[in-house]
Amino acid sequence: MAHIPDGVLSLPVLAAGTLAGVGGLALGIRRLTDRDIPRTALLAAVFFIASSQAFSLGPTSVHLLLGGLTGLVLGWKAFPAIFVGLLLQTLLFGFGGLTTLGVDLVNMALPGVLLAAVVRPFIRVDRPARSAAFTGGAAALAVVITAVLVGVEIALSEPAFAPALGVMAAAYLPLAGIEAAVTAFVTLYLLKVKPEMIVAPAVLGTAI
Amino acid sequence: MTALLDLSGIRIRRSGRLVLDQVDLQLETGERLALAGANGAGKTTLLRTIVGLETPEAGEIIAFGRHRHDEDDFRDLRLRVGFLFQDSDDQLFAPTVIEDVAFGPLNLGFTPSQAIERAQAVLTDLDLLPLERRVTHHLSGGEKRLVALAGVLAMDPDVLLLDEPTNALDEAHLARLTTILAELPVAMILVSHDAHFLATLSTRAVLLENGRLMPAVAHRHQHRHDHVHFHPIEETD
Amino acid sequence: MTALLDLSGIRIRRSGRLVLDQVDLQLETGERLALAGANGAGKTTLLRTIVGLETPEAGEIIAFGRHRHDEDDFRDLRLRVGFLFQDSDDQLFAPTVIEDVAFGPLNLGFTPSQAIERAQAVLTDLDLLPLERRVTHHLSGGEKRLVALAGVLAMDPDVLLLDEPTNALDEAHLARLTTILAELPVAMILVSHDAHFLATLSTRAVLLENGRLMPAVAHRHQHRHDHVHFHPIEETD
Amino acid sequence: MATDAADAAAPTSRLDRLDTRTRVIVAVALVLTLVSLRSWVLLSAAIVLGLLLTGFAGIPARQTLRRLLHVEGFLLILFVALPLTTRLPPFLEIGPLALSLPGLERAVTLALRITAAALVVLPLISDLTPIRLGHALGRLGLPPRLVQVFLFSIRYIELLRAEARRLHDAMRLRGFAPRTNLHTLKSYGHFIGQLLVRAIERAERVNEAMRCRGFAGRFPLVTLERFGTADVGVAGLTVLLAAAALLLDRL
Ligand SMILES: Nc1ncnc2c1ncn2[C@@H]1O[C@H](COP(=O)(O)OP(=O)(O)OP(=O)(O)O)[C@@H](O)[C@H]1O
Ligand SMILES: Nc1ncnc2c1ncn2[C@@H]1O[C@H](COP(=O)(O)OP(=O)(O)OP(=O)(O)O)[C@@H](O)[C@H]1O
Ligand SMILES: [Mg+2]
Ligand SMILES: [Mg+2]
Repeated sequence: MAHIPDGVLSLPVLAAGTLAGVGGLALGIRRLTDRDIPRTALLAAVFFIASSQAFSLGPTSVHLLLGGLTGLVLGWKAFPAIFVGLLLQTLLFGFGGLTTLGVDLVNMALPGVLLAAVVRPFIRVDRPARSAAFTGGAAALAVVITAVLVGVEIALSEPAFAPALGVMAAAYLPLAGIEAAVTAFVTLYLLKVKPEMIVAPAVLGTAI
Repeated sequence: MTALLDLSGIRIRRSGRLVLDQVDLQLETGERLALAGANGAGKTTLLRTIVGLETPEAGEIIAFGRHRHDEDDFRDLRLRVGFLFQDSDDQLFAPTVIEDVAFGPLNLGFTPSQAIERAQAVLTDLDLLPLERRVTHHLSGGEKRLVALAGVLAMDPDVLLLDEPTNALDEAHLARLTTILAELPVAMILVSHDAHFLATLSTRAVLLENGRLMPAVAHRHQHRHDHVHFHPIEETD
Repeated sequence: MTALLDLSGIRIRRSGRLVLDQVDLQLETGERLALAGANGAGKTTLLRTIVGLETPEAGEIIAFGRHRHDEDDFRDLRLRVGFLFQDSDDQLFAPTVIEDVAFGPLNLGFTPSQAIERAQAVLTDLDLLPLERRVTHHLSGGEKRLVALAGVLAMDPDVLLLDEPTNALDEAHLARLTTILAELPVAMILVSHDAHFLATLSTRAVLLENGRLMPAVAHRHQHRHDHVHFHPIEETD
Repeated sequence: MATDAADAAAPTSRLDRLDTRTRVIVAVALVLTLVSLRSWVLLSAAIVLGLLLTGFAGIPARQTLRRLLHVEGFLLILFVALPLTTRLPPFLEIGPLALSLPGLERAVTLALRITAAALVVLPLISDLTPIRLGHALGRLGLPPRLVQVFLFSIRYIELLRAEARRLHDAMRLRGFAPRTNLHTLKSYGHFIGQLLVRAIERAERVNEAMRCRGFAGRFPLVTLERFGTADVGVAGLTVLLAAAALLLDRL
């Protein structure tokens, strides 16, 4: 549901979103070295596969967004990764639109990147439970913010929709819970097996 | 006494090519069956079929006296048949050794503390207790192989399917594995390209060729042969 | 005549542990060097260092008469040094066998049709032409191994680094590989846990132990030993 | 040799004669035009045009339908909620619910617009293979690193799926069956974590293997595509269509 199709958003919203998306992409690409390419491409693939595998939740079906996790592992490089994932989804599944790519990118990448930056200093190898609580919380909050962004963009394009959006946002809450649990367990796993994937280098240095 | 496993008329196609054709196979209690065959003969495919990971076009699988057709039947079967994969990396997925070995018992319905106890018992048997807290991902190739075996044994299977258990093992690990397997009172099917390993352990042999399974014997040429070790030059006599 | 490869004082740390310490290694033209060592001794790590996939903490690498420091140096080196990975799944990535084998020649600047021709020639040499159109990730373990080797040989390297080339190979393929390697006029480093294979092919041996490399000899125990084959029962005398 | 399993399986469309860049740009231009239209007549005309284009490109009806269903799914929630809850003057009141006429009107406009956009975009890009699109993106001037990420991720998707399949097999073989308990959640956490770690390491090793065979870090972006007369024609036509539609809409 987080993918907005072509034709919903108004031109000013599209323009603003695209601009922000391009900005994020530029920041991400600037940080992308040759060595980062496999990892970034792989998370793009993870993002793509996660979103193509819907699982049923009560009467509806949802799929993981993984914005928080992607942001944790990649930082600003989450922008190029998610951009590629979105492009593939549009191409292969027809999820989302072509003109809305920039907007969708901001919706899904920005919350994760910012929240990951906030919680990253608190992730420590020697405090796994606390770290998992932080990342899980960040992942859940990222989903909620994504939902809010989608809602605001639609409301700005078509004010008549504004009241309907509360209903939509509520639909995201269960997903936020699932993402929190999954991200927390993945954090526990990575802290044991490959902490350098999510721990800031400085923190890692002091913890080991 | 009926056979533990009884496959008849199995035919399997993989991406269009007929890999197994009219394969019959029985495994009796206490048997250690060597499954020989060239690369690509279909040995892995046959093991996968037994646990229901491949669906035959034709044929019957009877295990522990029951016909096995659908996923439910095989789910039950897998609780009694342990499968060691050709690649251990595919098999280990919990972060630490003890968690990985306890995974099977947890699925069998053990409580967490019972599962840990069971896992520790198996690790002790295999002399692997020192690895208990290690991260599975950082083990060497040989250690991974043995831990994967522990994970399979922790489920206390009635039948073991071992797909090239000796791959990538150094000589010390190989000797250790051979001893462990020789002492296990469990029926097993052994796949390996190490004919010597097979001949040492197996009580019966079959050969897979052109999609057909036939009885085989280990044919031994008694002749002079070197047994080779590498020693640092200093140590050499 | 200088050595093709000349490593001196190499020290490597992996996830904090010192894996190689003060390692010196020379490889001369025409040599086939056996690199022995237990699981986890650091054999793979040493090969990876030669082609610049690991960065040593200390030490010098000279290859083909030139110092090799940065990625550019090693890019050039890799065009002349063929590396067969321990795990073929890491090495095969093109969708079909022929495309995979032609990948190296294309990177060497061959035109597509020349590259295909070269790939076919190598596949023919290895008796693998029937696999030409097959999808690489649908091959059996042993088939993957041979195709990966074809991909390396297609680049016509001056030095071959073979990390456990015999893994998962059946007896026929093993014999074939031994013959092919024996006939190749290329210097090579051979890693394998099959001491017999190493002793048959190598002209010199080194042993890796406790992070140190030392000269070694194949120590042969002359004693009676069985050579085991599996035959269908019908064919047996 | 830029072929790929995905490429080989791709159906050929009659739009193949066009440069991929033209197709992408025309699609974007047409959608942007549609977003600016308000007239139901023009939007309906666009739907007809989209249907014609879909037919011309030879896209199977089932695929079209599936695509539309997905897009309309998005609309459904809005559609149900919108006319009921909007604060515009009511049209019909049923108990606490007030159905509003302008709300309904806007919903219809939006439905037409989304449908038209989907139908126009579908024939233009849906049959492009990822590899082709990657090459077109490179030629459109996207940063080379981004194009590399795109091309690599196409390769990794299959790799990742295979790893996931093997891991899942391994879990099933040890008697795992999903239930609603902590063990299940934890196992899934381990599954995803292991998949990530394994896949990242695998991806790095694959990349190393490629470098060992002389790969210099760049896929050669060879293509036989040219910006030809057909492209000029289509581009011109698009501009005319868009201008005419925008003009008529303002009348
Ligand atoms: N995933 C797959 N999809 C399609 N075909 C496959 C797949 N895996 C294997 N095959 C084919 O099935 C046949 C049997 O393969 P299998 O892996 O069972 O052989 P094997 O006897 O185990 O060989 P090896 O000793 O090399 O491991 C081979 O021809 C192989 O190419
Ligand atoms: N990716 C890695 N990250 C961190 N440590 C590693 C990694 N790979 C291997 N090691 C460690 O480096 C050491 C040497 O490993 P290496 O793979 O070189 O051994 P090897 O001699 O090739 O063993 P084998 O015969 O089992 O293949 C081992 O202790 C291993 O645990
Ligand atoms: Mg096999
Ligand atoms: Mg090794």
